[in-house]
Amino acid sequence: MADPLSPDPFDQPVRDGTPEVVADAPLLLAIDGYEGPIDLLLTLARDQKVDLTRVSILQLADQYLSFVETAKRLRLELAADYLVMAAWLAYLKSRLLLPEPETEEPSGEELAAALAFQLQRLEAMQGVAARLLARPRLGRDVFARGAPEDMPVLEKRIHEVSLYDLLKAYGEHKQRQMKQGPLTIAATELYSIEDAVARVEAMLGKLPSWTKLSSFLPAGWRSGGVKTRSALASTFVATLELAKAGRLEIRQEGAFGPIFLRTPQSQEGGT
Amino acid sequence: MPIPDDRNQQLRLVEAILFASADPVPEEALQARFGEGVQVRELLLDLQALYEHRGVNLSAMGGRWAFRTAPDLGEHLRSETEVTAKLSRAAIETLAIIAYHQPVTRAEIESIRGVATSKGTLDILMEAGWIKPGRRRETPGRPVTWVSTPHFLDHFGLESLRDLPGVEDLRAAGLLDSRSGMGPLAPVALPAEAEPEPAEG
Amino acid sequence: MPIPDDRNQQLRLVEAILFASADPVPEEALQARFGEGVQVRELLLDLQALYEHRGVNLSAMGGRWAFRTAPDLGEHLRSETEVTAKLSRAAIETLAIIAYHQPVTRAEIESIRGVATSKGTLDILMEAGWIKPGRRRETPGRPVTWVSTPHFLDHFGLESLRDLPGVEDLRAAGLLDSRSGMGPLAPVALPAEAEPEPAEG
Repeated sequence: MADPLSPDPFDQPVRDGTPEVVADAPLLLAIDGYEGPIDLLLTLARDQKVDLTRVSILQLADQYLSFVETAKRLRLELAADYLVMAAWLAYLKSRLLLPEPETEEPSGEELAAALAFQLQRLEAMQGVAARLLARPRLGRDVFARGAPEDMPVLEKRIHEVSLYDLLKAYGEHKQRQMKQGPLTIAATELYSIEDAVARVEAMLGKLPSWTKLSSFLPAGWRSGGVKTRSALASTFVATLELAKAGRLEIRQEGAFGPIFLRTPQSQEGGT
Repeated sequence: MPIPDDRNQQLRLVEAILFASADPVPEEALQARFGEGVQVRELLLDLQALYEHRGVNLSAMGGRWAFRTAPDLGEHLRSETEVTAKLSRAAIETLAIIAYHQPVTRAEIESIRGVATSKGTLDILMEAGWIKPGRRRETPGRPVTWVSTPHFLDHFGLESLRDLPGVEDLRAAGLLDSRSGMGPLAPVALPAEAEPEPAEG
Repeated sequence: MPIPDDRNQQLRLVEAILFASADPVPEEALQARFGEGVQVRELLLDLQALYEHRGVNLSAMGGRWAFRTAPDLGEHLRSETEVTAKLSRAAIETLAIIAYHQPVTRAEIESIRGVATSKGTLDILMEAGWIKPGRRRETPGRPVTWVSTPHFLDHFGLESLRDLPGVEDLRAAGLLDSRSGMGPLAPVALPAEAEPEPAEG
């Protein structure tokens, strides 16, 4: 699915040299501060300074897309989740702007309403979380009897064991068990090519523009080390497979340069 | 020991029992102790009224009763050296979601927050004694649900879950309904787990 | 925090401090806290008079003040005194294994844990009312199996055994650390950990 709404920056002549210096630390920090794309959307929605029930989803989509554009221009690594959300919002935007096709699918309005609900719900939860935490709390604002007189008068409690203790004991036991025994072949925590193919396939069609290969790495596999290298390698092999099948286009500007992917633009019929 | 007949003596005994205990005492345990002839609830309410304006109050939390210092004195009592462990934002939000939406599965929590639940969230809340696993959801995969504990009420000074701040408004606004936000199109990369079920408690 | 001027507030604060303190509070510590302008002794005596005929009394012991349940109620309070004891790690783990693997024989518990189970462990769990002997296994020797009791569910606030979180749930909740990327290779080279068997409590 091509995004008809904005020119694809990667279709334009390749800029040479280093166009921008990645020095915008505040924005980088700002990205770290969000607990996922929905949280970021909510923050943007608050900027509209209207009741969340009347927030403009269209405006919100624009704000989010420009946020992601900025991040991309600064060559900040954005988690795949953020890019998928961007693709989805671009799609939503087109659904809202273009006449509704006669399909069984939910209408653009319905999709927008669902997103608005999700934002309101998260806003509500963040609000009550703050109110909950502001209550007088035991051990901080309110205190129990400091010297309980050792008389469990009503309940015969012989042993102080909580459910947490019990479950933790079992968890630790399982853990030790998994580590023991030379014949226990534990599953490796390396990213498999099958997983990578499935992941990239799922994201195909949601990515209108050239997207960095490294953006496809799943969350939790991006913190460096062996895990990240295995995820990168498997994802690369997966893209080669998909490119061979004509389902993907790959582009690299030079040796050791970043690798970009996109859905083939000539593809007939949407996926 | 037989329970005294004299009402004042009964009041003194309830007072002593509650005073002696650090943990909240279930009302039914008191009732069992005093026997059917005694209106334990009335004794408790009398005692509560007696202590209403004092430095120590009698509070009920989820049907359990305990003396606690009056909330307005907190700032005088807090010792300077005490360090309250700071909860992460993820943990606080997750706690609120469990409290307001319970019973709720991890997948539902993730769908509300839009991110995967990281380690050190549920286990910390459980270690604090605020949440525990509830019934499994009878849907494919039979996911474990999470619910709040009596100690959660005690810690936050809530008489019952109905007293959660703003819970009625949220319910009226439909924000506690368990519909998934963007549904099947949800772009959030979450593992496809069992679809949320109606979670009315 | 400045000490309130209002005498009633001062009384409330003394009351709360004495209630919340783990040890009897020395009078001079209170005096230092309230400052010279406040007659702490008079506050204490007023409070003592207030509680004189109540279920809880304020007593002074060598210049230290503390609330204590009224001595005449002692016989009512001490009837079912039990001493709480910490359960050993071995006992908790054994209990967990019985809960998850029941019905399970002692030999099976030992094979799962990799260490011998001392007789005392099962006794303690049985005494606590959490486990009981189940059917005998129809294998040579007809060993007794162990199962959990309804009281076990009760104690841990579980509705049914099916509500115990599975291994995947434990992992997701952070109670079971997942291994690091190269994990599977490393531990094999290590000598099998000697399982410390703590003394039974």
